[in-house]
Amino acid sequence: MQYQVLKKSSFNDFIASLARIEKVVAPVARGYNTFSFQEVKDGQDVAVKYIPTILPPKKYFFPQREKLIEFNKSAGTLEALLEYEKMVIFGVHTCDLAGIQCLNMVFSDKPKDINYLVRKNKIIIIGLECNEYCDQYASCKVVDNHLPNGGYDLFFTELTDSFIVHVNTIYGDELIDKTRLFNPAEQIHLDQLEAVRQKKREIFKDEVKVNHNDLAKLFDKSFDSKVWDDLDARCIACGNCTNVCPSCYCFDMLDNLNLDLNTGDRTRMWDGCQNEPFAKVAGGENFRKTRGARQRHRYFRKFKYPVERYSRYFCTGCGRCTRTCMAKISLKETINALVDSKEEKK
Amino acid sequence: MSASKNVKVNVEYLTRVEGHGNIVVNVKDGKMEECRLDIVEAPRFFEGMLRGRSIFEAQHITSRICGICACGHSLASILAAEDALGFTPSAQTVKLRKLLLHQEMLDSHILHIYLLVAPDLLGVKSFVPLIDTHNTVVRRALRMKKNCNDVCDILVGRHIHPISSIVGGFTKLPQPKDLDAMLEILKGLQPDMEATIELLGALKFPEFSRPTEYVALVNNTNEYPLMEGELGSTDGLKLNKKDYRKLTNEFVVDHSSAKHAKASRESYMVGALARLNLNYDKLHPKAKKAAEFLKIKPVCTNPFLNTVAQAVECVHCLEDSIAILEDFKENGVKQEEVIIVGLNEKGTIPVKAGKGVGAVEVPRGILFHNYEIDDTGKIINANCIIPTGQNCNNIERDMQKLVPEILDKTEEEITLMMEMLVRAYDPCISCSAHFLNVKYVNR
Amino acid sequence: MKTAKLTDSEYLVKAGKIIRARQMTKIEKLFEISLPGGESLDHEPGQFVMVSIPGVGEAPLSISSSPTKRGSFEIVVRNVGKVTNALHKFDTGDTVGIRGPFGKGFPVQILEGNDLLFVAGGLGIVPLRSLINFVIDNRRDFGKVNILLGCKTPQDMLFGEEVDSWSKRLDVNFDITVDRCEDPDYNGNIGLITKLIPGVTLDPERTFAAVIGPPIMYKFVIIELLKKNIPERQILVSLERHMKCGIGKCGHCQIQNYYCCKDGPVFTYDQIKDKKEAL
Amino acid sequence: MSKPRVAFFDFTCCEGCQLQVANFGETLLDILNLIEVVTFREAMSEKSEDYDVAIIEGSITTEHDVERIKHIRSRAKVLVAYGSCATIGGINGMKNKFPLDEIGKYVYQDKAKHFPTLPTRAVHQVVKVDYFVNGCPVYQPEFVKVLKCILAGIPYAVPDYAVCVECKLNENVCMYDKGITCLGPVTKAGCNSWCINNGNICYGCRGMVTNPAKNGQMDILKKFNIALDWIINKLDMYNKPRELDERK
Ligand SMILES: Cc1cc2nc3c(=O)[nH]c(=O)nc-3n(C[C@H](O)[C@H](O)[C@H](O)COP(=O)(O)OP(=O)(O)OC[C@H]3O[C@@H](n4cnc5c(N)ncnc54)[C@H](O)[C@@H]3O)c2cc1C
Ligand code: SF4
Ligand code: SF4
Ligand code: SF4
Repeated sequence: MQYQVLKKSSFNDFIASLARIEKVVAPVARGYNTFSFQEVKDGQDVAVKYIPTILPPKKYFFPQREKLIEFNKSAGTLEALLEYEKMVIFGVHTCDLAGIQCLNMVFSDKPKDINYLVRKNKIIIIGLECNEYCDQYASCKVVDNHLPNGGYDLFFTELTDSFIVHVNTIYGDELIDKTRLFNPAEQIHLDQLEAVRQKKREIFKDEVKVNHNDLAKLFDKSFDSKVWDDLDARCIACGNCTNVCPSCYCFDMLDNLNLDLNTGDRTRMWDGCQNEPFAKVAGGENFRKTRGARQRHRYFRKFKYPVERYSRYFCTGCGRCTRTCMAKISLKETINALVDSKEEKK
Repeated sequence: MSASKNVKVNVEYLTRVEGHGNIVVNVKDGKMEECRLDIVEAPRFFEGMLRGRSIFEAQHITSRICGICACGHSLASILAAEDALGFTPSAQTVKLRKLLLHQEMLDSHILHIYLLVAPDLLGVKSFVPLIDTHNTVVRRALRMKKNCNDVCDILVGRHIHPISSIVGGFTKLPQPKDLDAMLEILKGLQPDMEATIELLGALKFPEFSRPTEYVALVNNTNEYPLMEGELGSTDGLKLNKKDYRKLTNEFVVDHSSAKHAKASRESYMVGALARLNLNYDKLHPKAKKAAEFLKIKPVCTNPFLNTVAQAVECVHCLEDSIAILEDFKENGVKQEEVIIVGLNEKGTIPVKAGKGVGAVEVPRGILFHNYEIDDTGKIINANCIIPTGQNCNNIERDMQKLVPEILDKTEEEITLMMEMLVRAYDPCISCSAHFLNVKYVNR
Repeated sequence: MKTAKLTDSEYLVKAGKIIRARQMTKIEKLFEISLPGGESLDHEPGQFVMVSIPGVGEAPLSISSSPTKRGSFEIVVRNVGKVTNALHKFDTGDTVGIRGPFGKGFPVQILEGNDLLFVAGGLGIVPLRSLINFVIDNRRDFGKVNILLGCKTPQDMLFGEEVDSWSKRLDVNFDITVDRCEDPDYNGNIGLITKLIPGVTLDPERTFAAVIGPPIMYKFVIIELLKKNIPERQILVSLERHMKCGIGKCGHCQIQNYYCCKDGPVFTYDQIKDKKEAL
Repeated sequence: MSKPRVAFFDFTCCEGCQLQVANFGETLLDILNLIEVVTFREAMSEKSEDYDVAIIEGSITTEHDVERIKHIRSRAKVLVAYGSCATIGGINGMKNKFPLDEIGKYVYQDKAKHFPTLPTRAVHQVVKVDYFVNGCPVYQPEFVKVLKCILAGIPYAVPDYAVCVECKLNENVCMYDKGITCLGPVTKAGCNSWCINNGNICYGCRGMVTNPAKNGQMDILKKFNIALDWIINKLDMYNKPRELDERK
């Protein structure tokens, strides 16, 4: 059965029974209109209405800090290891689903990153539809991510008094079976779903002055735009934008030696292109010395370079970078400024 | 023979105390010509630096006066600031602050007893040789200190320069799992505490007595007063904390190195021994039992036994901490009381011009912070009176009484006795130097 | 959290044994390394390896020896930071971790049958040497060979004897210049390496230039080469970037849409001339 | 390898950083397996003039300090600046905002002349420093890291990116979202965003990143309804002596 229905009144039971089967993580309110994915035990803990979390669910697939190697010098051993955890992620918005799809591409590109790929296979993803805009920063329509486009096991859409659930994989199907709270969807549910989608087509508008198909082309001509000079003056290089981005995957490698000066590990840790030392090499040369050049690189890594390599935008439209930016550098405004400055030149 | 003896003691860089001090004793033909404690700490000018800053920053800055009693300075600063602002903290906040102060007391006393005093009584120069000879003792000491630290980490982020305790309350409140974790640590500390009392019972402290005036916070509740109450003394003095200057009564003596303090008599003592002498009845029953075991009772006039009084207080603080935590466990922590003030950007705390005094019993005795602020919350004047500053005078008088009593000993033994005496007060010289008018001795 | 052992992780290293170590200058040290069981590294000239010391870290280092040298390979390490500093303390008999070889090296098949112009500045000789020696060892497969070297002072010249032997070969045109020299007896060239290029006679149609040096050198050398009409796709450069993984993931080495570690480090000028971040 | 002989020296400071060592608990014994502490005035009476590694706590504020630090430098193979006071001048640097004789008089009145003082300087502003352990107080895990670098004889680089980076990795709710200003964006990381993890703001104790966007930061701070001199105060709490570097 492709579509199932869960009564809203059964939602708490659903999460609770999931939690009995597996570790469940879901968006949880943190105050000040912020949310984060955290372990939950009951539906009451879950913020079903939420705006994108501080960190995307990326942290479960590609953790902030991850041991890759353990060694023992005197024994002469060095082993590669994988840290993983089985879990169910509930409540992934379409933007974050797209983010996970981006990472899938990067890490299965040869040579494959086994750590990521194995860990990903242990995680069941339950998507959750946004029936309306999260907030003014969201720009999922810019990159056409406002509607589901795969990448989940189950996908929840909120209807009046129930959730209609798209079952996409056998893992999703198993959860439906195990929790025993679902009923097959009826035509009325499907109609309601269609109504939701129809309404979404109306409210979600291209939020910028350029159609998403033409975005990459816009960047073809924007490398020398003075828009970057403006960002250079405003950006303070706190690195927030890259750290919260669901499709950023840059990392650093760090060795730790234990106090016995014998055993230790090699760990990878998130890194970001906005950080001053990121592109610095020995000899002092910094290939992206200015904050403006680094911001430009960030935009190009979302809208241009991945299009050439993976044929998709790496911006998911979640709006996190804008939401978190100290200097209130706005993705949508930047794109519009690029459009404007191009027109000026003409 | 002692009558014609010449003794010259010049301890430069007194070790195992906080801060820099020198002891100078000069006896010529049996006659004492000089006997002083010099403070040679580089001045840091905290009170001066505070001027022009926001009252909401005072706590952060003054915590940096002293790494050992950082929590104490922070609390005294907070109380003074709240007094000046006319802000009354919640009952929960007060209780959490008491818990914090208890950890400070425990941590500092343990450090003093084990790492600073014990080596003297065991005849070695530091705890390092004890690693080999008394490994279990050293391990216990480090473990106990670590335990207090871990509790502070959970409660306020760290022990040295606490993070989450600020004017108005706490920026982070313990969660149920935190309460459990703290309780587990503190209960685990109980056997080590018993062993500590036993160890102290076996050590021999020098015999010496010099009655003086003992000053501490007093109140009329059943609680051993550490943060609330007025100033009292064994000579019957009673003062509101706002009038602390009448107590500290600083005066400058020409020949002396420090601006000294006197209350009813020529000098007074603050600290664990003073507190025990004044508030013995309010100690936790287990602490009283420890006191009985260690044979210390009020009014004890041997300053060397300050260390013993500290041990008794350790028991009290440990047991009271456990009681506070159990109470929180039963009644819960109101998470909605969490507060974040920053520079008061959001006007969380109403600001008005005013003056305020904070008086807190920190490990070494009563500590005063006093601020005057304008109607924007800017500090106009600041004054801090540190326990060791108050004790300085008393220490010198003890030294002056002690030297003639031990003139038959070798110069080396005399030196050690003098060092031990000063150390018994657990002086925090770097603090005191900043706030009392001390003669700067060029090193 | 569970942990499992991985046998196919890209981050596993092979134990490289240092079979020879030689301090070349104050800050440069050469290591000859062999892999377990005499396994061949199988590299192309111009590739690099990730060399690691457990507890210290990893660093990308060019393979300096030619693939024609079997059974072991050589690297030259300049002491600039954490890993390189620790490596300098290593000696014959010590073991280092090796991953790789990584990256695209010089397109040897394409070069075969053509004339070659080598331009190396400073430490650039380290990676270029792998190609030079490869060409010399297969001399008959290549046309005319020109070698131009530049370094700060005569004392900074790496591989002195080897360079000497190149200069003495009749089938190689060789020239060298130094930035400055205090030795009054020195009678060689003084000045930038760019000055040597105009004097070389070459047939631009069939010449491939391989250029490696400090970032600043490329711009000026390439201008000279273009003046000589060498086609853009026949100018080869090797770029250096900060690298952490070596396999096109960590993002540090990105030059616009290229990953220096995967798409490079050897690029044709044609590939990068429009990449403003490249040179 | 014989254990390196390590000496701790305190200059103008609160000695909290030294105390961080005592707070290691039993880990301290593991550390003492690796090094031989020959001078640690706060906890030991032994002292020695023969040491390999000198760990310096506190800033340089008197002529005597200058003499003494030069002497120590001349004897030590490795010199470590330890804590904010030593690495960046720290809290003591706030003094530099005032004319020295004025602040002396304020605190010590007519006795001020007994307290000769110099503008507060960080250790590297007087002698060469080999290792920096920033923070007020130092973050123990970082100290251990540096210690291991010292033992291995390899350099240690203090992270030169913002505290925000670590703060985000820890998924804290940003102080700016709470309406409070925070110095994380201009402060060097390495403390694992210690203060923000505990609900407070970053005060900048690890010193500014090498290339702070001072104007951008001022812009942001100014958006909050607070007077400019308080913002400057805030930036100067730990970082005032930095201007002595800039002038150089
Ligand atoms: C393809 C390639 C080939 C190279 N070949 C050689 C060679 O043959 N011989 C040689 O001596 N050096 C070579 N390098 C440079 C060498 O990798 C760096 O000097 C080394 O990684 C610095 O590591 P470290 O731990 O010693 O320095 P660190 O202590 O980490 O840092 C010192 C400085 O080096 C920079 N740096 C750190 N990591 C890297 C990195 N991975 N790449 C570049 N800069 C870095 C830092 O930003 C800092 O400015 C090569 C680099 C690349 C990318
Ligand atoms: S840096 Fe801070 S904790 Fe360390 S000594 Fe200075 S004031 Fe104390
Ligand atoms: S709380 Fe402070 S350190 Fe954290 S992200 Fe916000 S500004 Fe940066
Ligand atoms: S968060 Fe800021 S103030 Fe706190 S320890 Fe880190 S650098 Fe220092």
